[in-house]
Amino acid sequence: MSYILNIEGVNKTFGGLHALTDIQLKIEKGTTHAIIGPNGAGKSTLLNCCIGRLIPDSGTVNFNGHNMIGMQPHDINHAGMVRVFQTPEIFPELTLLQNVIIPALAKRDGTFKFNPFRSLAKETELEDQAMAALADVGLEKYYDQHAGSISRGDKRRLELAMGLIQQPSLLLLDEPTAGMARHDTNKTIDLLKKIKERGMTKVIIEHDMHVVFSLADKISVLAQGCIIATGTPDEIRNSAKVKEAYLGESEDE
Amino acid sequence: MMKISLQNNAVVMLIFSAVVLTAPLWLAPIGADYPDLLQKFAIFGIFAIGFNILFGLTGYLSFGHAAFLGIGSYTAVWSFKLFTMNVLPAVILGTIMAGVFALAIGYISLRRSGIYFSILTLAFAQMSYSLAYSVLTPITNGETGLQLTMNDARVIDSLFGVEAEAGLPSTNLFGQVMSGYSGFYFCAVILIIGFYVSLKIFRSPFGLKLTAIKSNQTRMKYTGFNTRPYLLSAFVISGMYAGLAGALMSITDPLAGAERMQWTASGEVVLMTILGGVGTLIGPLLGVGIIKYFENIFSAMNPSALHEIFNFLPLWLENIVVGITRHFVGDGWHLTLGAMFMLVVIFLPGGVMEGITKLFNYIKKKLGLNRVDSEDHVSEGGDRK
Amino acid sequence: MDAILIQILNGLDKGGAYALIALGLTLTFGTLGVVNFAHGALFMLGAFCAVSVQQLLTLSKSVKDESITFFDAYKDQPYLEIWWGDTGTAIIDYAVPISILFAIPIMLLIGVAMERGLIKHFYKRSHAEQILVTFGFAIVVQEIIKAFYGANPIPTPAPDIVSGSAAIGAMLGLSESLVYPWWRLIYLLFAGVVIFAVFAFLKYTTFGMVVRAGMADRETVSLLGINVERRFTIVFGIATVVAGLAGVMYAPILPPDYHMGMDFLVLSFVVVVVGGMGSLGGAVAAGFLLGILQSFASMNEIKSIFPGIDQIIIYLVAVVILLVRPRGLMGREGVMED
Amino acid sequence: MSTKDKSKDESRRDFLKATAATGIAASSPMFFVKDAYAGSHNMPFRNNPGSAKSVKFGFNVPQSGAYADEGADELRAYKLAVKHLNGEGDGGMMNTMKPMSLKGNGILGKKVEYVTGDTQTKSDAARASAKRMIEKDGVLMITGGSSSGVAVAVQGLCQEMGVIFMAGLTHSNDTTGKDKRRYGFRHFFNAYMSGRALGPVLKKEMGTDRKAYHLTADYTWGWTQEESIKNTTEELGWQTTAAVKTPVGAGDFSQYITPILNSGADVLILNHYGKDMINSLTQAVQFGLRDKQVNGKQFEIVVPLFSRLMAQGAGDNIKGILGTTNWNWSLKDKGSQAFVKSFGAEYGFPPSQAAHTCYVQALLYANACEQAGTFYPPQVIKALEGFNFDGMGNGPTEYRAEDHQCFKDVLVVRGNQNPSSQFDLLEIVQEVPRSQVEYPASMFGGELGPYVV
Repeated sequence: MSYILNIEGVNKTFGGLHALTDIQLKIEKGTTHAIIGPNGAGKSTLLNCCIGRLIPDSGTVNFNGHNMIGMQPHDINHAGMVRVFQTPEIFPELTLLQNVIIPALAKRDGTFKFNPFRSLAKETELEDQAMAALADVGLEKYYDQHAGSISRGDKRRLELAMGLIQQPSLLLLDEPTAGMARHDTNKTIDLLKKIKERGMTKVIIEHDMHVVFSLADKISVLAQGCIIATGTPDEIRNSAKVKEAYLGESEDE
Repeated sequence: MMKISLQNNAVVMLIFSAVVLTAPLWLAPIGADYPDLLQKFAIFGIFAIGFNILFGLTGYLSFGHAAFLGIGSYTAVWSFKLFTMNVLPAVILGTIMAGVFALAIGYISLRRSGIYFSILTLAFAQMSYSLAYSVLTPITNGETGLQLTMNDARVIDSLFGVEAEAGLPSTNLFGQVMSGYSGFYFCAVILIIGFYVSLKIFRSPFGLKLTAIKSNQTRMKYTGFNTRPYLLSAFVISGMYAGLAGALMSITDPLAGAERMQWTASGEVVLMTILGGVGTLIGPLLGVGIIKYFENIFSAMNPSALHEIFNFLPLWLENIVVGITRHFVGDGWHLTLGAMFMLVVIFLPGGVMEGITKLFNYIKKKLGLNRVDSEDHVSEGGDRK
Repeated sequence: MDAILIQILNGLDKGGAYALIALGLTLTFGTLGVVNFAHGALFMLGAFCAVSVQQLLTLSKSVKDESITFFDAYKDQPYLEIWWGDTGTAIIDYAVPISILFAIPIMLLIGVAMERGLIKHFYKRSHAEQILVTFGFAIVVQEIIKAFYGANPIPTPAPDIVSGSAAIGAMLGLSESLVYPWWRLIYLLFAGVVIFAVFAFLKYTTFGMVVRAGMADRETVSLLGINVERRFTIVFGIATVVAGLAGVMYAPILPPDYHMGMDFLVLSFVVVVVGGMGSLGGAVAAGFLLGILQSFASMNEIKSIFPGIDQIIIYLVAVVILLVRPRGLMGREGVMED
Repeated sequence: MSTKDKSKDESRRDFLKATAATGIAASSPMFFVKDAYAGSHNMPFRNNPGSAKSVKFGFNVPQSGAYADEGADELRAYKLAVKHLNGEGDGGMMNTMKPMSLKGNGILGKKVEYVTGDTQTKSDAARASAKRMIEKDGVLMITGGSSSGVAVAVQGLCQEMGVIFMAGLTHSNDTTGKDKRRYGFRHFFNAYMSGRALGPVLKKEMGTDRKAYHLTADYTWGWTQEESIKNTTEELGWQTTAAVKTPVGAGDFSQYITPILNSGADVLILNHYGKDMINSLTQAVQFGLRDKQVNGKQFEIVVPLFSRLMAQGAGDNIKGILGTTNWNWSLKDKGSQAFVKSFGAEYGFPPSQAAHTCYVQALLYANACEQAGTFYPPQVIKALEGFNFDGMGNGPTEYRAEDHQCFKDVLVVRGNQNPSSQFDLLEIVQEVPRSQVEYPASMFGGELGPYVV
C-alpha cells in the first residue's frame, strides 16, 4: 500500500501546553481522509505542521517520500501539498477571477518568475482555466467582483477553487463547509465527490458529520492532541472511545 | 475574452504622450510653462511612478527612496566629470548605480515588513545623507554639492578632441544642449518610456502577483510563491526609477547636493504618491504636479502679485481677498500645502484620483450615461456582503 | 575615567529626553493604532507653552526708547516689574516651571480636541493616510506658530538658581571637573517621574487595565461593553500632555523655534521602532540605549577611529537591532507589520 | 527665433558647432523661446528688457526653514531698495553713496520691479526658484540667500544662464575663492577676514598663551572658518587642543561639550551659525564653561561669525562674547545712519547685517547698470569690477576685480553686557581697517570664467 503522507511521531507544545502528542498518521493515495475531533483537539495545528506554518518540536512529515519539516511554505506547495484555510485566506482587493489566476500562475511560473513585460491580457489560457475553476464552484457569474465583497460562504468556495486549480496531489481542507447554508454544503459535497473521481487525495478537517460520512474513506479522531482512533466510517461510528470523547458535544456544531 | 485589460495600451500611451509633449501649451495659462518647472514635473513624475511600483503595488512604504535619487545624481555628475558631457552614459550609469544600491539596501530592509521596513529604509537613507554631507565630501563635495569644474578629466570628450573653452561645458545629447526646453523634451521622452514600462508592469502577471502580495502576503506564500524576490525586484525597479530621476536632475542642472537624500525628500515622494492616489497609474503624476506647482508658483506670490490677480474685483473686496489669501502664499505656502494634505485625505481617501473618478461618475450620472451599469455594480457588491 | 563617567551621565540625560519624547508616540501606536506624524508638532507646542507663558509674564508697557535717535523706537518694560518690582522679576524668572502648570491643561485640551476632531476618523484608515493627515496637521500647526512667533529660536531660560552647573564630582568625592548642568539633571529626574507616572497609571488603575486590554485586543474590550472610545480619547490626551511636558522642559536646553518638532520626529520614530512598536518599556529602554550610544560615539577617541560615526550611530544601531530582533527590543508580533 | 537660439549656442560652445543639429530646440515652436535673447540692443543677452518700461529683480531669500527670519529681513531691505531706486521714500543710502550715478528714476529710466522666491536654504530649491525667476519672470539680476551652499549653487547657475548674481549672506571663503564666478559678486565678508580681524583683539583680550577647542559645523563653511581661525590663533601662539566636527542641526550638543570640560582648553571657538550656534552657545553656557577657571585663566567662548538676529535667539548667553560681524546698525557713519533711519521709519526696528548687505547689493547693481549705460551683463560686470565706493556703511570699499570680493572694514563685536534697548545686543569693540584683512586674490584659487556666456 502506498502512502502519500506519512506523519510520524510529531510533537508540538506551546509553552507548557501539549498541542500534539506523538502523532502517527498515514494517508493512502487517492483516498479522502477525514480528521475529526472536539474544538482545541489540535486539528489545525496538525495541518499547520504539514504546510510549514509551524515547525513541530519533533517527528517527521513525509510527503511523497520527502520530509517536509523545515521546508518553506512555497516549496511545500510546489511539492504538491495545498491547504484550504478555515478562515478564508483570499485576496480581498482582487477580483474573483484574479484570485484564481494567482494560484494558476504559481503552478505555471514556479516560486519566482520575473516577467514584468508579459501582458496579462494575453494569458487567455490561464483565464479559461480560472473561469472553469470558478464554474466548478459555481462562482463564474461574479468573476469581476472584488473578493472582499462576496459572502463568507462564497469566499470558502472561492478558496476551494484556488486550491483546485493547482491540481495538487494532496489537498488539505480545513472545515470546507463551515459557515455555509445546507444547500451550499450539499453542493460542496458534490463538488468534492467529483474531485475524488479525478484521483486527488484529500485530508478534511470537519465538524459536520453529515459531510464527514458522505465523503470520507477513512476517519481519524483527534482528542487533546492525540489520535485516539483511526478506521473506516463504520468503525468510528461504533467506537466507544470516540463516543466518550464527543460526550456533551453536539454533532453539528 | 477581454476580462483583465479593460483598456488598450496603445490608446493609453497615445493619449499620455500627447498630454506630456504638449504640456508647455496647456500649462501656459497657469504660468507653469517655463523649462525648469516642466523639467521638474517630468523628473519627479518618473520618481513617483517608480515609487508607486513599490508602494502602490506591494504596499511596502519606503522612507528612503531619496537615497537612490541622490546616488543617481552623484553618479551622473561624476560621469560628466570623468567621461563625457554626453548625457547617455550619465543616464545609464546613474540608473545602474542606484539599482546596485537598491539591491543591497532592499535585500537587508526586506527582511522586515510594515513600519519596521519603513524605518530600516529611513535609517539607510539618513546614513547616506549624513555621510554625503560630511565625511564623504571628497566624493560628494558636501554641503556645496558636487559641481563641474574647469579641470575635470572628461576622458572620452578629450579623446574625441572636444576642446575646452571659456566657461564650463554644457550637458548635451550628441550636441543638443540639455537645458531649457530641449532638456524638458528629453525628460519628457524618458517619462513616456518610464510610464510605458510602469503600465506594462501594472498589467503583467508580475504586477498582479505584486498586488496580491499587498493584498495578502501570507496567502501568497501558501500559494507557492517565494515573495521575497518579488519584493526585491519591485524595490530595485523603483530604486532604478529614482536613480534615473536623479540622473535627469543632474542632466538638466549639473549640481548634486546631499539634501536630495534627506528624509524630507523621501517624504516628499511619499506625499506626492498618496496625494495623487496610491496604486493608480496617473495619480502619482497628479501629486507631483500639485506639490511642485505649489512649491514653485505659490511660494513666489507676494501681495502685489495677488493684487494683480484679483484686480477684477471691486477694490474693497480685492483688499479683503488679498488680505486673507496672502497668508497662504509666499512665505505661507507651506500652510496651503499642509491644509491641502488634510483636506484631500479627509474627503478623498483615494487621493486626487478618487476625486476625479467621483467627478466623472457624477457627470455620467447627470448625463444619464451608463446609469444602470454603474448602479448595478454598486448594489450587487453591497448586497452580497 | 571622568570622561567616561560624564558621557554616561550625558547618555542617561539624552536617553531620558528621547524616552520622554517617544513615550507618547508609542502610547498612540499601541492603543490607537495610529501613526502620528504630528507628535513632533505637539512636542513643539509644549515648548511654545513655555514661550507663551514667558511672553505673558513679560507683557510690557512700551516706553519710548530715548537711546535710539534715528526713528521712533520703543522699549518694553514688563508690567509685572512695574507693579511688583523685584517680586515681578522673580516671577518672570520662573516662567518655565510656571508654564508646566499651564501646559498640562492646554495640551490635554489640544489632545482631546485633536482626537475628537481628526484622529478619531482615522482609526480604520490605512497607515499611509494617517501619515498624510497628521503630517498635514503638523505643517499647519507649524506655520501658525511661525506666523505668530517668527522663525528665529526664542530664548527661554531656566530660573537663575538652576542655570549653572552642579559640581557632581565634588559632591560624590570624585574629580572636580565632573560637573553637569542643574537643568539637565532636573530634566532627567522629571523624565523619570513622568515615565514612572505613566507606567503606574497604566498598571495600577482600572482605567489603565482597560487601556492595556485594549492594546491587546480592541474588539474584545468593546464587546465587554466598556466605552473604549472615550478611554482612547483620554489616552491620546495623555500622550499629548507627555509630549507637551517633554517640550516645556526642553525649552531652556533648546531655544524653541517652529521647526523643532520636525527635527525630533524622525528620531522619536526610530526610538519607538527600536523599542518595539507599541511597547512602553521598549521605548524607554531604546531611548536610554540610543542616548548612551550616541554620547559614546561622539567621543573624540571613537570618532578618530570611525570618522562620522556620531552622525549615523542612531541609525546604525536601529538597523542592527531590527535585523537581530525583528520587532525591536520589546515589540509584539503582528503590530504594525502590514 | 530658432536662428537666434542657434547663434547663442555657437557663441557659447565651440565644440557644439560641429554637431549642433537642428534638434528639438531648433524645431520648437515660437512660443517656446518667448523673450529669451530677443531685444533691440546690439548684443543679445538673456532677459534683455529692450524697450520695456521696467526691469525686474529676483529676490531669492529663505522664507521657510531656520533662516526664515533672516530672509524676511533681507526682503524688507530689498523692498526698501526698490523704493529708493524708483525715487520713492527718503532715498536712504542713495544720498550718501559715492560715486553715484543713479538718479532716482529707476535704472536707465526704467522702473524697477521685483519678484520673490523661497530658497528654503536648500541648493535644489534655491536653484529651482532662481530658474523660475530667470525663465518665467525674466529677471535681470538675482540676489539674496542666507548660506554659502546656496550662494555657491545659485552663483554657478547664474553663470550658466548669463544673469548677474549679487550674493546675500555668505561667509565661506569658497564663494569668492575656489567657487568664484564671473557673474557672482559678494559684498559680505568671509571667514578668512573674520580670522584676521579677530586676531589682534583676541591677543589683546586673552593673551598669547591659550589653548583653543573648536566645535565646527561639519560642512564646507564650518571647515573654512575653522581653518581660518586656527591659522590666526596659532600665529598668535595659541595651541589648538582639538577641533571637533559636529553634525549640522544636531540640536543637543551636550555630548560634544562635555569633553571640553576635561580637555585642558581655556577657549572654546564655536564655528556654528544660525540655530546650531544658538543651541551650542546656550548649552555651553549651561555647562558652566564661562564660569570656569582653567590654567589659571578665565574660560572664554568665541563665536567668529555673529549676527544680531542670532544674538536674539541666544538671549543672555551672548553677553560678553567676542565675534565679528559685517555691519551693525549702531555704526555712526553717514551711510549707516541714513539706512537705519530709513529702514527704521519703514518697519519700526533697525535692520540686520543681512538686510544691510542685501540693500547695498541691490543699489550697487543698479548703479553699475546706470554707470555702464546698459543692462548688457559683461558691461555691467566690468563696471562693478574694481569699483571703489564709499558712504555705504563700511568706509571706503572696493569690489576687487580678480575675485569679486568686497574689501572693507570688518567689525569685531562683543555681546553687550548692558543693552540699552532690545536691539542693542552687540557692542563694537573695534573697526578693523580693511588693510588688515586683505589677502592676495590668488590665495583661494578658483577661476572667474568668461564674460560672455
